[in-house]
This record gives sequence, C-alpha cells and structure tokens, in this order.
Amino acid sequence: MENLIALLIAAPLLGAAVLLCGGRALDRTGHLLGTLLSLASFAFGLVLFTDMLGKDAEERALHQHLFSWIPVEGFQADVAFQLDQLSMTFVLLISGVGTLIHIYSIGYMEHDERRRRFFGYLNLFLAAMLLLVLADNYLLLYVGWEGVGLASYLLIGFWQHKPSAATAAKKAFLVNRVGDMGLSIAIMLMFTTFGTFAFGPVLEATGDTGEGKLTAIALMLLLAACGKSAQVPLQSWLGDAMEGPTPVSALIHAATMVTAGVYLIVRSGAIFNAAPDAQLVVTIVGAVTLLFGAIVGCAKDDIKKALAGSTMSQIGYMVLAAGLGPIGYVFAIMHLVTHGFFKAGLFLGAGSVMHGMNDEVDMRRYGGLRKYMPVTFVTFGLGYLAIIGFPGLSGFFSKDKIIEAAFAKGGTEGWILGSVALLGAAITAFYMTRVMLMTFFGEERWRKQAAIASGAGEDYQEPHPHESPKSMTIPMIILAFGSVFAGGFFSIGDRFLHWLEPVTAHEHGHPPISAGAVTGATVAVLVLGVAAAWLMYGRRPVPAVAPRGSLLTRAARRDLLQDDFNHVVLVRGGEHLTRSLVYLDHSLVDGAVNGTAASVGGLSGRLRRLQNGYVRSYAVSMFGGAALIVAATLLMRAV
Amino acid sequence: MNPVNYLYLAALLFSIGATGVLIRRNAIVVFMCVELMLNACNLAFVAFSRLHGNLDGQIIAFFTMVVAAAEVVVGLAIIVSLFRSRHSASVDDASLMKL
Amino acid sequence: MSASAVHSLWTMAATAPASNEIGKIDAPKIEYAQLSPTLIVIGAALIGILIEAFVPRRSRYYAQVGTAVLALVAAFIAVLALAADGYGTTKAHIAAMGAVAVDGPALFLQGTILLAGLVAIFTFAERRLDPAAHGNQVDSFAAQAASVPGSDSEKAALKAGFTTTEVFPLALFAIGGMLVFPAANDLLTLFIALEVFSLPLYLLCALARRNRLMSQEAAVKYFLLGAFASAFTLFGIALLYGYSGSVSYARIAGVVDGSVQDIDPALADTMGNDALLLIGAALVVMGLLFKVGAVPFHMWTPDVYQGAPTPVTGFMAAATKVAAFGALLRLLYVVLPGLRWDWRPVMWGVAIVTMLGGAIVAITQTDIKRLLAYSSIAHAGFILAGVIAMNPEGISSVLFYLAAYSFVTIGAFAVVTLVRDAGGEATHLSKWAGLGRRSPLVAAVFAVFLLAFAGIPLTSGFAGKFAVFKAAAEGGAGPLVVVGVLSSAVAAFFYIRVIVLMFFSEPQPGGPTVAVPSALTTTAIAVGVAVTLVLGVAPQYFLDLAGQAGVFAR
Amino acid sequence: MSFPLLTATAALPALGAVATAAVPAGKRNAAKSLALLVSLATLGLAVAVLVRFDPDGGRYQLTESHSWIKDFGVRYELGVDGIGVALLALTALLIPFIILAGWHDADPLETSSSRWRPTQGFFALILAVEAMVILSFEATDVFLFYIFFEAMLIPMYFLIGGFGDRAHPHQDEKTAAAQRSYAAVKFLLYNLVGGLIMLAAVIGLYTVAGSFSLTEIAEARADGSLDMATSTERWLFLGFFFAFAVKAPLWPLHTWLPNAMGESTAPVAVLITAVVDKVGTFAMLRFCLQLFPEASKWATPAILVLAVISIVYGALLAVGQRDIKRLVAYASISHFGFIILGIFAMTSQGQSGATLYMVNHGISTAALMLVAGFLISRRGSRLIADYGGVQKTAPLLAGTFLIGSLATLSLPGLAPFISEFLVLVGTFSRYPAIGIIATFGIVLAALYSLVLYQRTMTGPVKPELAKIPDLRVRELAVVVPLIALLVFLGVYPKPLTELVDPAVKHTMSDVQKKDPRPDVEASK
Repeated sequence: MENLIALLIAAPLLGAAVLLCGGRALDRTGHLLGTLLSLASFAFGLVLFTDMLGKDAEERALHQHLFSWIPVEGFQADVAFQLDQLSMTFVLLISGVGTLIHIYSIGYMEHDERRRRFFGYLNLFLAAMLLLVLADNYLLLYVGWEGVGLASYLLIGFWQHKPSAATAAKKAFLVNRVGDMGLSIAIMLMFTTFGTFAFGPVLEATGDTGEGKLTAIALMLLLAACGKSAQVPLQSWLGDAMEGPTPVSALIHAATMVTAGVYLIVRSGAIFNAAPDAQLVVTIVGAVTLLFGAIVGCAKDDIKKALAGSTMSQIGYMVLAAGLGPIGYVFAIMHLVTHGFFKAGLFLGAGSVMHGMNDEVDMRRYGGLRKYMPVTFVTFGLGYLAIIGFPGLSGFFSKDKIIEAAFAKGGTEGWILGSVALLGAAITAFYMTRVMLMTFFGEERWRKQAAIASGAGEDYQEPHPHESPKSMTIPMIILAFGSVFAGGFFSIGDRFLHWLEPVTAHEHGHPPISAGAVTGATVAVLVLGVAAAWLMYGRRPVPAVAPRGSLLTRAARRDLLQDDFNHVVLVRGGEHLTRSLVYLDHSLVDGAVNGTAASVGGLSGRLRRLQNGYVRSYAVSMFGGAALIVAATLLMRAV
Repeated sequence: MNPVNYLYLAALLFSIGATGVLIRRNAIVVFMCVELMLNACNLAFVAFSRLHGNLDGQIIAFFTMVVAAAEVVVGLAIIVSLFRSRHSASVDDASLMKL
Repeated sequence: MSASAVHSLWTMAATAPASNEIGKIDAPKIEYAQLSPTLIVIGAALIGILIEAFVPRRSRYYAQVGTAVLALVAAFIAVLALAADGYGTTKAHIAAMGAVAVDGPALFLQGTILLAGLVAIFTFAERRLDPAAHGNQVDSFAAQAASVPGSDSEKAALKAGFTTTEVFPLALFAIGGMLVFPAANDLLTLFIALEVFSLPLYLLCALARRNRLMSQEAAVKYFLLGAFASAFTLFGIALLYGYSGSVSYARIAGVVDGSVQDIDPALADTMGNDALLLIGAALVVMGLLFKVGAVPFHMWTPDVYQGAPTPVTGFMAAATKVAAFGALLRLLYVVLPGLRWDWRPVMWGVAIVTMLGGAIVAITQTDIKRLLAYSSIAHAGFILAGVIAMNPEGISSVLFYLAAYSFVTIGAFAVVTLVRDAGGEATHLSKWAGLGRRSPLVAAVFAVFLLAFAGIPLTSGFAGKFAVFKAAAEGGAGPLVVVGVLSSAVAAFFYIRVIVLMFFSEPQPGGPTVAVPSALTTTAIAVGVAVTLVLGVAPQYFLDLAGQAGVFAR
Repeated sequence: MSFPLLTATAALPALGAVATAAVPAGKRNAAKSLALLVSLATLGLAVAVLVRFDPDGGRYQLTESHSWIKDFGVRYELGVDGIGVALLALTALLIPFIILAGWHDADPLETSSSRWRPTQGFFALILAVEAMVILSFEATDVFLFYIFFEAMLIPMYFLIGGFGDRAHPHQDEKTAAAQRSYAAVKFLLYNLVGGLIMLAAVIGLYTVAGSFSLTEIAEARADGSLDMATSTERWLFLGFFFAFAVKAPLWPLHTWLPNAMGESTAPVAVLITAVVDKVGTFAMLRFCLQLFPEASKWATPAILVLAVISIVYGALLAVGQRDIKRLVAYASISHFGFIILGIFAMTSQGQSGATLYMVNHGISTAALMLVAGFLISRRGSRLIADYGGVQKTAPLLAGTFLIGSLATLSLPGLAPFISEFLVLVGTFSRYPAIGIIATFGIVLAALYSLVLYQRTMTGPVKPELAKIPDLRVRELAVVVPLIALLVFLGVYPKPLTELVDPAVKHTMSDVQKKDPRPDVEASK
C-alpha cells in the first residue's frame, strides 16, 4: 500500500512535465489531462485513506523509502515519504480542493491562449505541495516548500505581460525566500544538533538537547512559516499575489499553500513544545497577524484583496492555535481544513463575479448582483456565513475551538490572546458582511459607472453580469457543501480530534471561563460585527468612489503602511547600497588595480626621461654606476 | 721613487680622462680622453710590473697600445663619417634617438 | 721575481726562463686543434678581406656569404667534434698555455654563438626585402659607408650598385672575438677578445642603408661608451694584476683564496691591500655588465639597438649577450669565488634594478626595436639572477637561458625586418596595429617570440626563466626570485600590448606591408620558432647538455 | 602498458585544435563540424574515464608517469581522483555545447567589414583551452599543472579579445574594440601576476621538497619525512592560493571577471566561468590543502571571511548591474564564494558540496549564459533596459532562461541546490556565524535572478523585440540537455556524490580534520 504514496506525487508531476514540455499539440486537450491527473492523485489519496481507516490508530502511519538522495559522508538525505494522519488530511485537502479548482479553471481560463501552461503550473503546484506534506525529512520538505513557492511565482505572474503581475510574483518569491532562509538555517541547526533532519529522529531526540538550541530552531521554523503563510512581518506579498488568476488565489493563496506554515509548526510540534519561549512568539505572531489581516480586509475595495486580508487573518488564527501547543494543534489543523473549503469557495465565488463583470475587481463598481448570478450568490453566501462563524456552519466550530483554546492558555496571556481572537472574530464579521453587501446587495453601481466613465472619456464597457458556466459553478457548490457541513462533521464526537491525536497529541485546555460563555461571546461579537457593517454599507448607499476615510482606513488601504516601510527601507535602501557598491567596485577595488598599473606607467614615463639621447649623460650614468659598485663592494667588506 | 706614487699618478690620469669624457662635447676630444684613460692603465701596468718584478705588466702595456691604435682607426672612421654627415663633431648634436 | 709564477701565453716569451739558458726560447705550446673553431672563423675573416681585395664586385656577395657560412658551419662542426671528444667534460683543460679554456661552458657557448652567428649571417645576406635600387638587389647595409648621407656620392654609389660586403668579414671577426671571450682564461685574453669583437660591431652599427644619421649616431654612441667601458675594464685588470702579480685566472683565484704558496714580499704587500682587489674586480665586472646591458650600464642599449641595421641589432643582442655572460660567469665562478660575499650583494642590487628597470621603462616605449632593447635589459637581469646562484645549476641554467634567448632574439629582429613601409622598416609601434589581420602568419610568429620573451609556459622563455629562478632559489636568492616574477609580470604587460596591437587593433590606412623574405630570413625565423618551441616543450636534452657543460676547467 | 586514456583525453582536443586551425579559410563549416566532432569524441573519452574509474579504488587512478624534464625534477604524471574525474567530465561535457552555441559567433561580419574574426581560430582556440584545462585537472605533478594553468591564458586571451560584440547597437565599433582589448589584457595580466607569484612558490616548493610530485610530497608530509618550517609553509601556501584566488576569483581579486565575461561572446564567457575558473577552485582543493595542510588551516579564518564577502558582495553587485553578462559574472563571483567557503570549511559536507558546486555551477551558468547569449544575439544588446516582454514573442527562450535563473538561485529540485546546501551545512556546522551570513546569499540570489528575468522577459513587448524568433533547433540542442542534466542531478545526484566522496575523505585526512559531531552525540 505504501508504494501508492509516490504515485500521489507522481501523477501531477507527470502532468506538469507533459503539459509544460509537450508543446502546442496539447493545447486543446492539455487541461483535461491536467484535471484527470489531479483527480487520479485524489483517487489514490482516497484509496490510501480508506486503507488507513481500516487500521488501528497507532499503526496508520505509512512509510516509503524511494532512494537515497544525497549520500555524503556524515550527511544522509533520502527521498522518502511518510503518510500519517496529518499528512493524509492535507493530501485529501490538497488533491480534493485542487481537483475542484482544476475543474473550475477549465471554464475560467477557457479564453486564455496559454491555458495548457496554466494547467501545467497547477499540476506542478499539486506535486510540490504533496511533496511538502509527504516528505519524511525537513530537507525534502524544503524541496516541496520551494516547489510550491515556484509554482506560486509562476501562477501569480501568469499574466506576465502585466508589469504589476510580474512584480507581484517576484515580490512573493523574494519575501518567501527570506522565510526559506529561516528554514534552511533551521535544518542546518538540526543537523549540527541531532546529526540528522529526518522527522522521526529529530522529533524524538528533542529531549536530548538544551532549550536554547530548540528555541533557535523553533524560531527559524517560525520565520519560514511566516514567509509561506504570510504572517507578520513577512505578510506583504499576499495582497499583491492577487494579481494571479483567481483559481490560483483560491487554491494556493487561500486553501493550501499559505497554510504550509501551519503544517510546519504542527509537524514540528515536539520542538515547539520543548521551547515555550518560541511558542509565545508564535502566538504573538498569530495574534498580531489575525488583527492585521482583519483590519486590512476592512479597508480594501478590491474584492480579492479584501479576501486576501481575510486569509491572512484566518491563518493568523491557525498560527495562534498552533502556538498554543498540544491544546491547539488539532484545532489549528481543523480550522485549516474548514478554511480551505470556505475560503476556496469564496475566492471561486469572487472569480465567478469577476468573470461576469469583465474582470472588474473593485467592489464599489459592483452591487445588487444577487439576481444576476444566483448560484454564485448562494455559494458565496454560505461561505460567508461559514467564515464569520455562523453557528452550525464549519467556521463556527473550528474558530470557536481556537478562541476557547486561546483563553485556555491561562494567565494574562490567555486573556489577551482570547480577547484578540474574539476581537478578530468581530472584525471578520464586519469585513465579510461588507464584502457581501457591496457585492450582492444595494444598488447596481456598475450601471452608473458606465455613465461616469463615458463622461470622463474613459474606456469602460458596461458589464453584462451573468452566471458562470457549469464547470465553474459545480466546484463552487461542492465547496459550499464543505463550508456548511465539514465543521460539524469534524466536531461531533470529536472525530477530527481522535483522528489527529496520535500524530499531534492533544491536551484538553481548561479556559478560565466556561466553554459555553466563550461560545456566547463569539456569537455576540459576530452579531455586533454584522450589525456594524450593515449600518455602514447596508442601510445607506455605497459611494462609487472611495471616500477619503479616517487615518486608520487610509493606512489600512496601504496595508498599514507596511509596504511603504518596505519600499523606503528595503527597496530604496537596497538600491542605494547596490549603487554605491557598484561605484566602489569600480573606483576602489578596480581602481586600486588600475591605479597600480597607472603608477607603474607613470614611473616608466619618468624613468624614460633619463634616456635623454646625450652620450655624455649615459657616460655619467656609467661612471656613477661604476662608482656605486666600487663603493658598495668596499662597503660590503667594511661591514 | 716609490712605485706607489706612479699608481697615484695613474689613478689621477684615469680620473682626468674620465672627467674629460663626461664634460667635453667634441667627439674627438672625448675619444682622446678615453685614450688618456687607457694610457693611465698602461702606467699602472708598468708600475705594477716594476713592483712585482715581473714583466707581464709591461707586455700588457704593449698590447694596450695596439688595442688603442685599433680603436683609433675604428673610432676616427666613425667620428669622421658622423662629422661629414652633420658638419659637427659635437656629441650633443647626435641625439636623434632618446626616450 | 718568482721562478714558478704561472705565466701566460702572452708573457711567456718575455719572461726569462728559470733555467737561465739565455738564447734558448721555448716555442709556445699551442693546441691548434682545440682552438680550431676560433681559428677557422678568424681565418675565414681574413679570407673575406682578401675577397674584398681581389674578387670582382659582382661575385663578392656570393663569395663572402659562402665563405662566412662555410666557416661558421665548419667551426660549429669543430666544436661538436671537440665536445664529442670529451673536451667539454672529462678532457676539459686550459689550452694555449693558460690563455684559453677548452671546457664545457666554453664549448657550449661557442656552439651557441656559432649557430646564432650563422642565423644572423642569413639575415645579413637577405636581399629581397628592400626594393631593388637601379635594378640591383640590395641588403640592409649602406651602399658605400664613406659617402655622406644624401650626397651625390651616395646616389652614385647606389646607382653603381655598390654594396658593403665587408659586413661579412666584420661579422666573422666579431664572432671570432666572441668565441674567445667566454673561453678567455686570463685577463689580457679577455681584454683583447673584448676589443676584437667590439670594434667590428661598432662599425657594423654604422652601416645601415636607411636612417643613416641614426645609424651613425648609434655607432658613435656605442663606440664612445664602449671605449669608455673598456678603459674601466682595463684599469680593473691593472689593479687585479697589481694585486696578484698576474693576469692568469688560476693565479688570481689562488691569491684571492690564499692557496698560493710562493709569496714574495711584493706580493705579500699587494695582497694585503684589499682595495686593489675589490676595486679591480668591481671595474672588470662593470665592463662585462656594460656588455650585457645591465642597469646602470645599459643606456647605450636602446639607442644602439634602434639605430643599428636590424640584422646587426639581432646579432648583437643575441651573440654579444651570450659571449659577455659567458665571460662574466667564468670570471665570477673561476676567479672570484673567494670574493663571493663581497660581490654577491652588489650583484643582487644590479640584478634587481636591471630586472625592474628594464621592465618598467619598456612599458612606455613606442618603437619596436627600443622595446626589444629594454626587453633585453630585463632579460639580462633574469640571467644575472642565475649567475648569482653560485651553484652548478646556476651555470647550466644560465647556459640554457642564453641558448634559448639568443634564437628568440634573432628571430624577433628578423621579423622586424619584414614589416616595412616606404621609409624602410616600420618600427613605430602604431604601424604594427592590425598586423595580425594583414598577415596572420607573421604576426603569429612574432607573438610566439613575444610569449617566449614573456616566459609563458611551453616556450623556451619559460623553461629558461624557470631554470634560472630555480637555481637562484636553490642558491638562497629567494627574494630575487620574487622580484624576478614581479618584473616578469610588468614585462608581460608590454609584450601583451604588442600582441593586442597586432591582433585586436584596426589596421591603419597606409600602414606597412609585410615583405616576403627569401629563404635566408625565412630560415632564420623558422629556426627561431623551432628552437623556441622545442626548448619549451622538450628541453630535457638541452638541459642535459647544459648540465654536462656546466663545469669550468680551472 | 595500458592505453594512456588520460593523455588521450587531452591529446585529442589538442590535435583537434591544430587540425581545425589548418582547415582552409574558405571551409568554415568544415572547421566547425570538425571541432564539434572532436569535442564529442573527447566527451566519449571522458565517459570512458568515468567508466574505468573506480570510486572505491586507490586515490589516484589511471595514472601515467613518464620522465619529462629531469633537470627540473618534472615528470609527466597524470592521475585522477573523484574530484578530478568529475571536473574532467564537466569540461568534456560543456565544450560541445559551447561550440554548438558559438556556431555563428565567429562568422565574418557583413555589417562592419573592418572586424576580423577568423572562424577556424575561434574553434581551434576553444579546443586548445579544453586540452589545457583537462590536463590541469589530470596533472599530479605541480610543475606540470602550473604549465597548463598558465598556458591556457593565451588561447583564452585571444578568445576574449578577438571575438566579442558591441555592448549595444549605439556603441561604436571603436569603443567596443577598446573595451574588448581592455578586458582581454586585464584578464591576462591579473592571471599572469597570480601565476607568476605562484611560480615563485612552485620554485620555493621545489627547493624545500626536492620534488614536484604531488603524491610524493603529500606522502612525505604525511609521514613526517618532509618537515617545512611554519613560515615557509605559509609563504608557499599564500603564493599558491593567490594564483588560485585570482583565477577563482575571490574578492577583492575579482574585477577582471565582469570585464572578461561582459566583453566576450556568451560561449566564451561560459568557457571562462564554467570551465577555466574551475581550475582555480579545483587547485585550492587539490594543491593548497594537500601540500600545505597546516598553512591552510592557519589561513582558513581569513579565507572564509573573504569568501563570505564574495558571496554577499557579488550578489549585491549583480543586483546593481545594467548589463546581462556582467550580472551573470557577478553572480558567478558570489557562487565562487560558496565554493571556496565549502573547501575551507574543512568538513566533509563542505568539500563534497564545493566539488558538486563546481560541477553544478558549470552546468547552470552554461544554461543561463548561453540562453542569454541567444537572446543578446537577437537584439544586439547586452543592456537589460533594452529588453522586455520576450516571453510573449519567444516563450521557449523565456522559459529556458527562467530555468537557468532558477538554477542560479539554487532552487531545490535543480542540481545547484544540493551543492549549495551542502556547502552551507558544512560551513554552518563548524562556523555558524559565517554559515548564517552566507545564507543571506540565497535571498540575494533570488533578487538578482528574478529581477533579471522580470526586466527582460515580462511586461509589455518592446517594439524591437516584436519579431524575434524563438529558440532554433541548434539552440534547443544546446539548452535542453543542459536543463535535463540540471534536473537529473538535482533529483539523483548519487552518481556524483559517490564519485566525489572518497576523494573528499582523502582530503579530510590530509588536513587531519574530522567533522564536528552533532551535539546530541557529543553530549552522550
């Protein structure tokens, strides 16, 4: 059975290879091949899953050793896979959602002449992501880690002719590289500490070394997670990443890749558990990000960027949960899965809206779309309810548990973290309601827009909103099902908890206030948030042009000035640095050499003048030389 | 008379000759200074010959004279041809090649 | 007066024999066979003079060239025969009653000089390069040296088709002197040989067909400075004679290291006077340094190299250097080893300034002949580093270097004769621009010579340089080696500059043409290239030869 | 006596060079085909060496030994260890691609008739360089090595100075020629100075050791029969290292590389950085560490600092470049920093990594640079600013360029990642701080690679580029195998590591260093 594991990766990898190398001949059928292979991967996953269910909880982990990858004296890296419950969860999420999005993309990318390549990239992403979650050692995980980064780069920049897309892609890769640096340092630390970087030996040996080393490793892992999962301070790339086609945003930048950081932390639980200081930092990062993302999400008028803020914020929840240690791991993953459903659904919905609106992304140019695209409206609406944590829907279960666990951290920290999580829930409700209202309700501002634009002489085609084709709506419907039922399914009878417990371990947290009170509070803030949003965007018309807004709003629109900081300090500073180095290289390093050459040349020119053509001066030179030689010889004797 | 004094004289003549080479412009005079130096050497040879009581030095002096004569032949030929081309025997005028 | 004093060939007759048999004179014992190389060459030179006198003008050229070539080949065969007979190794001894050594270094250097001379004679005899004047093929030498440049008599001489065929006997005389120079075993022989090879060279310098003013100037400069240097040498000889009471190398060496038994009071007196020895030695060495062109006695080199007819320059640069270094080696290794602690530091200084001075000043030269002159100065410095080594490797490495260097030099100057414009040879560097494009073969050959000068591996220049540096390092002159490699780096710059010019620069409009030489110059160049490559890739045989030859007879 | 395989690998291209040069001027294509055939045959011989070489056998294999210049104590001694075999194979592998990529680089120019580019000469020189480089990988005699180390400068010099192109269409031919010859002279002088200083050290070594044989000296050093004074060893080490550091090149001796690579044609630039420069790092590993182990250890801190400076400095300067080729050159400087870092970290991982790095860097730079060359040949400009939107008109070119860039930034899955990571791990385990600083290099590498890709390939299509053709068959034949190799060695580097590992063990024992043990084991 374990031999199937490699096939999970091999199927999409094959797809990527065939589609990218295959050439024009595959232009007409390539997308189907890609989808099929993705589906095959999902099928293999299901087979493995049913097989796993048939075993005892402790014996479910499978292991496959493919070949020895880098055998160097004192350093062994293998290409080997490990499929346990945690990996299985991800495999199903990735291949499942991935397949849906493949299907969706068939319709979404129909008119793009480079569709074959798009599917190639998607397959490449699936392969890399599966490798990431299936690797049995950190180095191989690193390969998957960078692989998804590459796929993300390629897909964000898919429309390369747009400079903004190319820039965004590069930015995403670069920011991720900073995180990757953390991961590689972490691996190097593991190697020097444990002599290996395979999951098993490392995680078992955490007791054998000091907390300092472990804290260092954990912090480096966190840096990596921050990069990949767009956590503060490495979050800046995610908003720009929305330049990519919307299915990409749904799959990579919402459901799967960005959650890799959470996977990494949960996978390395044993290290974090032994490094409480690092765990504290993890929770802080999570808490800060969940507020940051939420605030940014409130201010964005671009529907995808608003959703991106939301993604950041939701992953903040997961990181927060993961930072809580064994009381939070399971919930982090559970929220990850449910989030995968509803966020993917939301993005697909957004894509569907854009598809019907001439690729317009500004929500201020939407409005009242519910009657034109009913399926989109319903599925989007269900996703919306799930994300804000409407009782009974997926998000409610998973988020509630995280808030509970945050309180259960205990002490002041617990209170602070819990309150932040609650506040985040309120803001989530606010901004998601805002998105919902601006898009599907209210007056049809896009009609007015046409008049304004023609008045201003702008080239604006009035959109004809329409529902998307089946290939797009069916995935949305399936995801909506997930958004609605997954949470309940997981939570009732603690199914998910029992499933994952053998891998991540679990402790029951004991919040200082009763679980019921937490739930009550969650629901209360939810209502508050929704109400506030309705007051601002539902009751009165939305201006077609964004008002100036408060200082906070303006800052939030610019990602809380984080980009400006990056620009001024890193980009400008870097430019100055490189420019001055280029100058120095020329004038100083090269100049020293050229200067030496020039001074020898100058010396030559001066010595040359001694050769003045007069015999008598030559004779003087000889006479002087003779005198010198005689004197020196005599002097030698004297000395 | 102490033969060493002849040596001093030889050294003096040699120095006078050398100085002449360094300061005189006329090629002929310069060449004569060189001859003076050769003759200073001759004096030294003869003096040493006397000092050591063997005849080697005196014989060498004869050879030197022959060599000097040969040099005169060659030297004058060159200097005369230079003079005829340039109408000047100044060595300072002959400085086409330099640097 | 000492009865058992070592007497030389020169003074034997004048010294009363110990037996007091007045009226009976011992005939000097001369080993004619062992001196045959020199005798052949000198004899041929004399025949050359007779040819000038008696052979009709038309046939003189052929008669002279034939005589010279035959003589040089015969002399070379004689050298080979002597070497095969073991005179270079086991039978090495002092011949001609102590005047001339017949030993390894002497034979090796004589062989080198003869070959170099032969190749040089080829370039002397070249008559294809200059356009024919009035239907007569002409060579590089003035039609009539006595005619004033630009005068009617010159034109008449040109018209009459005169040629200075005297150059061949002159060259043979010079070669004859050079053959004796490194073999000289007493100071008087040394001095006579010096003059015998210098005087013809002074004349040869004055004989250029083009740029006669420069040629005459070069001759005057060379002559005056050479005579000046000779005077110093002679004074040094006088002082050494005064110190030791003899001009024989063996005798002086014995007196210097105190191994002489028969010390009379006069000798004891002068032996006590170190100043005589030191000043004398310094002045003799100075004379030789002048001939090799070491700084600060080098200043004649660029001017003379530039002004002299190019074949003569090549001949001088190669053969004079070989002869002079041979003499220097013998002087330092045979006569003055007991003084090494005195002269080595001084020679260090000279070697360093010579290497650096030659290399640095060469950088800014704009005339190819002057450039090669400075290059030869720098090379003199490298060879000096080997001389200073004071070990057997030092001798053999210098011998090898000289052999390698002389052929490269003649070849390089032969190439210079090929590049011509209306005014004769185009020696200004700017005219060499783009030569690689116009005639790739000539440029490539010249590049090979330049690379050999620069000491790039797989050329003879590298093998030679490596040999002398290795000897120097083993002789404890490590810092000299470092200075040597640094100046090699500087030197590399100007060799490379010429290559850049030839290959990477655009040819100038109206630039020079490359003349197609006859077989003579072609042979000279081909020999140069062949020796350069063979000594670069497979030098072992020649190193063996030099190694075997590296022992002086005392 | 068995067939002298190692001699054959060098003799074949050497003879090929002569034969190619001798092809009559009119038959350019014959010369090209001949050169290509010879290079392929050489590759065949290299494969034979690979097959005959037994990684677990003796240290030096396929040895040949003949007397050469007895007086200098020089023998013609060849032999290869795993490292030598790997680099030999790399060289033999790259040359056919270089020849193929430079197929038209030496054709006579139609536009400016005053430039002269002898076609036969170009290919003959490339083969000559190949022969010399191969011999320097095979030589186990210090002198023999030195000879080819120096001699290869001359053909390289002509390749750089004789065959470059204008930097951009607005540059006049005269300026271009001046820059070319400046670059060639700079290359030669830098390397010659390094080589001459090494010559002094070579001579010094002989006076101390009395032999040039690497194996003899190393044995004598190991069993204590050859005792060098500490200061002597250090001076000699510095003499050798200086030459290799110029060749490698190591900061601050690097400034010749951007000029040389910038002004030469892309295939020649590849020849410089992927083949010739490797001799420098190879020689550090083989000669510096084996002959002077103590001095190597003494100099390690300083060298590591210089290497790290190279890494960061090279990368930062690459970011600031406006010329594609110069950018790649500075990137190479950064990469050479990694190689030197790995060599002197004195750990198994570091040295294995460094060796792999040499091979991988050769392939990846070749891929990137050759594609860049194809791009440059289409527009006639090296300036990044002259490009934009190429992916639209020439997607294959853009795609392969991207893969080359990704290899340059050491993306996992491609070969360079493995070597870079090994170097980093190897360094980190002994010098954590230096390891971490070096890690910044990976971020900067991403920066310059992706910025280059973005500026040239993405965005709106420049009008001048609207009609450029995509990669042709010949060009694909160059690029695709290289990329395939990058992927293969990235996924399955075992053949290479098995080749290199035993050699690294030998080197580690030469310097008498053991890998640091992991904390966990150490504490037990």
